[in-house]
Amino acid sequence: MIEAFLTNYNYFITIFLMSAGLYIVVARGNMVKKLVGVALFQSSVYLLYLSPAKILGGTPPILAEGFDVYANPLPHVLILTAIVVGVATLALGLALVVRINEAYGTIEEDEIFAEGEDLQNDAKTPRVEGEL
Amino acid sequence: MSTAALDASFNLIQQLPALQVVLPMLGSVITAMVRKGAIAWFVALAVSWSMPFVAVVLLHEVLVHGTISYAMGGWEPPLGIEYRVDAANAYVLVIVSLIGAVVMPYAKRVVDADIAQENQAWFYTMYLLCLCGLLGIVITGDAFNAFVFLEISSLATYAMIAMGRDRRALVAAYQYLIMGTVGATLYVIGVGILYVMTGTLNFADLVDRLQTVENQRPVLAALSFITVGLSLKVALFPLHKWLPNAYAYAPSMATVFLASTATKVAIYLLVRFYYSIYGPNIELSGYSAGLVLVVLSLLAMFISSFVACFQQNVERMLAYSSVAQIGYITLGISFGSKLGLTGGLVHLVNHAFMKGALFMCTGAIMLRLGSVKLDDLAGIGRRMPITMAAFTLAGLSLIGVPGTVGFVSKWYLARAAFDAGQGWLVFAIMASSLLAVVYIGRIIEVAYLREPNNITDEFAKDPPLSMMIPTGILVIACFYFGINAELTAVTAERAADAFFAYFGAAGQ
Amino acid sequence: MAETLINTILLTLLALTTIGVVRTRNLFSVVILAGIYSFLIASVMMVLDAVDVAMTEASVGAGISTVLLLSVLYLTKTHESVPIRTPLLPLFVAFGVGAMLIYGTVDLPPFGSAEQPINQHVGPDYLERSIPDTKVPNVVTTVLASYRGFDTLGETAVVFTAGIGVLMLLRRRKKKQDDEGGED
Amino acid sequence: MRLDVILRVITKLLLPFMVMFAFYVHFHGEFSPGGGFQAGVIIAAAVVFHALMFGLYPTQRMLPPWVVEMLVPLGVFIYVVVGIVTMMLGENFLGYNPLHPTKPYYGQERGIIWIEVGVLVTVASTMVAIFYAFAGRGRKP
Amino acid sequence: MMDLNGLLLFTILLPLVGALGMALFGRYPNIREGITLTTAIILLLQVINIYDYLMAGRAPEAGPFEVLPGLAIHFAVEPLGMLFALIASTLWIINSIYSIGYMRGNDESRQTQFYICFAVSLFGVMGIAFAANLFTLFLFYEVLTLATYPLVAHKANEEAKKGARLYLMLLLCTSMGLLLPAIVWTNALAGTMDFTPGGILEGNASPLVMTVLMVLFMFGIGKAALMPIHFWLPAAMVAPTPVSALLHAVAVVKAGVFTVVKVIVYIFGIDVLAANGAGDWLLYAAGFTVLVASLVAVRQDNLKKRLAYSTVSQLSYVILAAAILTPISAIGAALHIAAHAVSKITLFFAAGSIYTAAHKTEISQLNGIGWKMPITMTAFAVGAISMIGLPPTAGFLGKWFMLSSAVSADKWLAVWVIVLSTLLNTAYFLPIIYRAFLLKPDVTGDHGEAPLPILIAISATATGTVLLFLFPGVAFDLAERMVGR
Repeated sequence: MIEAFLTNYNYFITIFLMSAGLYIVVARGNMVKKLVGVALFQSSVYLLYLSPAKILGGTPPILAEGFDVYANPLPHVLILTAIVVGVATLALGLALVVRINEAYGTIEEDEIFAEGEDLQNDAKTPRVEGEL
Repeated sequence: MSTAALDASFNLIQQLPALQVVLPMLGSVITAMVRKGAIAWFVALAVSWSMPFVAVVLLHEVLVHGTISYAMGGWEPPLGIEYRVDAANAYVLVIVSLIGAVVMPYAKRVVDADIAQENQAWFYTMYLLCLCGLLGIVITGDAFNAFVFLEISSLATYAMIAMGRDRRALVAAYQYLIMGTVGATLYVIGVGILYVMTGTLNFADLVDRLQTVENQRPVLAALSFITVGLSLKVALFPLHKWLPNAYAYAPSMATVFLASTATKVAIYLLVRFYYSIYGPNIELSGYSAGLVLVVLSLLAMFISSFVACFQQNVERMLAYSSVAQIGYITLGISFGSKLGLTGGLVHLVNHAFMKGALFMCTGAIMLRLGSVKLDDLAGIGRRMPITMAAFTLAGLSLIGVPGTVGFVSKWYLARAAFDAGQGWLVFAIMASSLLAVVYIGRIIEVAYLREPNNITDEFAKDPPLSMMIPTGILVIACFYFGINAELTAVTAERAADAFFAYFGAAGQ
Repeated sequence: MAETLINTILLTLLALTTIGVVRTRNLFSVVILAGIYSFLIASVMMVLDAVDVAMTEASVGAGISTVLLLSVLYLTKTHESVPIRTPLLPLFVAFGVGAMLIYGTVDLPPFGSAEQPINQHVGPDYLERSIPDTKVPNVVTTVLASYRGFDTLGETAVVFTAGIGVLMLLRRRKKKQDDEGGED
Repeated sequence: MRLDVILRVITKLLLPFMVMFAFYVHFHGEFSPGGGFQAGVIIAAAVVFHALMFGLYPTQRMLPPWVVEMLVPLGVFIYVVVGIVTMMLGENFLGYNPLHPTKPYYGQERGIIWIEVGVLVTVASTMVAIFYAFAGRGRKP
Repeated sequence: MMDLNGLLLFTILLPLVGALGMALFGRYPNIREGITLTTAIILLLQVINIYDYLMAGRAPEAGPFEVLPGLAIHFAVEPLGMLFALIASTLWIINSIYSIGYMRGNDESRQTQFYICFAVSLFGVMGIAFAANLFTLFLFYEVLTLATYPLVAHKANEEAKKGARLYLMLLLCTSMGLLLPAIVWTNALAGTMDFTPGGILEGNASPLVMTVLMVLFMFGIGKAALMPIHFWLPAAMVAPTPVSALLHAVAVVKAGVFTVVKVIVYIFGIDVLAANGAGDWLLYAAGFTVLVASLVAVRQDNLKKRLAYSTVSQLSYVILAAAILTPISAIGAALHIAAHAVSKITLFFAAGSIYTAAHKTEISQLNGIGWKMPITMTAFAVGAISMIGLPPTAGFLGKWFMLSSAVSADKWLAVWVIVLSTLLNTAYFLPIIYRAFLLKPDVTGDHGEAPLPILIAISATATGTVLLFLFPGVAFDLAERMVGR
């Protein structure tokens, strides 16, 4: 029983991290916090890919004499890409946050929508100046 | 090495699949290096105009010689990344690249108006990257590669939207970024589970190995993750929240381009998974997904159209109508029959035509009046006659008046509904298109039957030719393919066949 | 067994850090916790024999991301206010996804076994062919740069896109060119 | 102030080694963990380090923004060009074998080195550019 | 027969070409209206030309032009359509003359738009008349709907907008919500949509399905104004008189009943319906409409409103006749289409000329107006008599055939309906004539006759009403050919 639990421990933690990240994304109104949540959510996916690649008693996939059991390299590559994508998204998101902060003076979604800034109606709003 | 050797060794036709994606990427790099808006525009134009030729040749090759498989880096498929072109994605490639080609000439003026001087070149870079990403998603035969290009197009999209003239564009872009990233990540989770279960990422390979997987539960979970993830990108009904703001506040050019391509590509990928990859194990995907999809599509068709009727901002109105139209497409897909899928695919291209035209018109109005609020449109029917005429015609086709592409789509969907023994759906389809009458009618009435106000009097006049001609082309397409739908319909049928035949094609 | 043990411990720490991130409202501590989180996950990756990934995660997750986040906090504000909406929907979403994942993953192959499909089907081919094909012992590099080189091109393009995007949004303009955007 | 001086001196001494380490990580990537991406990040880190020590302006004098903005696309450009060259040589896109007339695996090695250079350039310059952008945002003119 | 196909296509497209011309010369009223008239005249000549070919047994045909596999635009000439085309093209000339007088007399705004939309509607009419399958019919049916919307909204004030909105929504809702599904269903059942004598549904659909389809069709064809979807007709009364004439006499409602007859004759097939009784309910629906509409008409004081309701009831005559399901009754229906066209247009012209000359809209204001506007009111009297159905006017023919067929088919309900409604017609037309000629004029306003073009037009139609009774040859011929005698 405990054995079965341990064998799937990685997956359980992965799932926990995902749920937590997603929770932050949906529940929090602070834009930076949201982005952190997204980052958590994404990085939890890394484990989902990497855990199966591990072979107990194996070594990293760098070929050398004396080793014959190597971890599966493919997931590593995929996750390398995923990490890069993640940080790229984060950077863009943060840039948006900075601009929003300059345009609205806040990074709390609640406040932005509270200040009559519902995206629905088309009340005339000052344009975003290039030099903000 | 000598040019003779080059000619000997370099076979263009063979390399087309790669070029389809590499050229836009190269173009984006060049536009980013020359920092002059005008030159960048020219580069983008050249690339965008070369794309349709590539796509059409590919489509022709496929229709004549069958599926093309292109091994990236020369590594045979399961090992390397494969570009697999069949009628289905060649069809979508043609749509996307054609729209890109039509949009480009239009872009010059609106970008000059919307985007700050020193950002224009970069804006075209973003556009080209977005194009590259979309084409990459469509053409690839590898689940993870699709994700990478999905991200390219998404990031470029966020940046483009954020360039909108209104500060709300920033918030819209941010919200889209969050939802889009979550969607993409969910997709990756799904792919990950699939990969763990089958050990491969190649579509064709997946099809084969999914047969051998005896424990189906994770596979189902994977499908549901992929569905939800992509639905976020498709803006399928309850997950459409990001779309109206994004379209309403993005720069006109971005709106035109995205409205007629982005969601389509996501739909293609979804269909690819449902029909091609899970298709053979249809007892999996067909179990209740069809029903769910029908319900969601109907909700989209009605609720979104209904909401559209109450919008004051015309671009928001059209955006909501886009959500509704996506409902039509998914409805066609949900029948699970060839006729339905064909209907969905036909509407894919038809909707691209009409929404493209409509948003081009609103873009022109935005250019002249700096606003697309309904009340500001009073009486422009006589101040911008050609623009509003185009708008009216495209609107008619959105309503689905016979003789327009909209009718062709509805006809297919209706026939598919009858063949699926669900005649009642026909009434639903027609009823929701009557809602389109309401919201298009509102605009027409204001534009033609109200007296123009002083702003309109002063500024409203038809946009330059460079914008009217592309609009005209799309409008003409709306009617030509409504009177003679042979081309679109037959191609769409072949595409539908291809979706179903993927399993068979996977072997060879 | 030792590997499993370390693995387990690290993962537990991860979970705890995450809880910290969720609960903290001071954004500085959130960022720091996120950095710790990245280091932990990097070390988990070490345990999982994904050295390249670990290196990248350490430099990117703990390095760049933290720097970016801190600079943004410097530009904006450091404390998060309490959201007004009820956390019911978020909880539902989170648990829904979690449940779906559990449903999907309990039947995944057991951890660390060599018999599962991914260690049978494509993966081994890379290990066998890397040397004869390319004479490069680091298989990750081979796959990254050659077998799936096109993914890497895409990845580079993503970085490129993000870079230009950020520049478009944040780069200061020369005073002389004023933007003509808007109504004309 | 003295502490400051010490820091700067140390930095000056340290930076070359950071860059060297970066290149080690890069070119040794075939035999040990690491590659263009990690190397790029390290180089970027070195620049950021410099900026933190000496302030943004000196760094930008050393490495002007427009250069960085040129380098960002350059990396991708190199990468794509490698692919196109392989096309010209009759192989598929990014098929490195023909890069060496006789021995395909040398071709592979060359190809890998070159595209890694591309990755390095883009990653490093992008990171620096982003850092510049954020840092430049701080000072209200 | 390439030349013949060319002829047919040219005839159908002619109004569109005219519309283009008007758009080009919109700035010069005289040229513009010259174009209108010439187009109308050429059109009539063309139609007569086609008529000769039809009589010579060489019915021209154009297409099919395939839109999709199994969905084609296809034109062919058949007697009923020929009749409709003849009526429409003839009345267009007269109506154009009248419009010129009217529009200039009340110097209306946006006249170019008016003439263009008018021409486009004629294009729609020609398409409907010569449609060879349901899809083509539907296509031009919608063209007609959309082209008439701007005409109804022409005055562009709130009332006009409201009326136009109701007009458009009602017609589109019915056509898209009921008619189109019916068409798709028919296609799904029969695999074809061509109009074929004897119908296409026999053997493909159970009586129940046929009944459902019948309901969809009959209420789907909103232009036929079968109660309770008749509201759009009174609502559309806000339009200028020439438009009302177009709606009531030339094009729209005619298109409606024409479609009804076509569907009953060529899709269901008279004999089939008579056999399985899928259409029996129609008799009651039509009868109900006839009587109720007449009753409502009696209680209207606004002249045009009264005429509108009279139209509703007269239309249901045609439907009633068709629903009797005997060849004779079908002939009666065809003849009544023609008769109602000429007489109703006369009545509307009269109303219009009263409005133009005296600016009066209510019946209670018309005391003694007959002596001030003798020509107008005489014409009005002729039209009214024809509507009541007394010789020597065209109205008599149609009613006669209906009555006799109803008797011979012993559909006594129909007989009673016709008799009763005739009385009601008398009840709402006679008082007007009585007021106009026998009551002494009230002092308000001193005015003479309407402008000359109006008078020409109105006398022309009035004479036509009588002539159609004296020489019904053409109409009769066509009607008989329709039922294949």
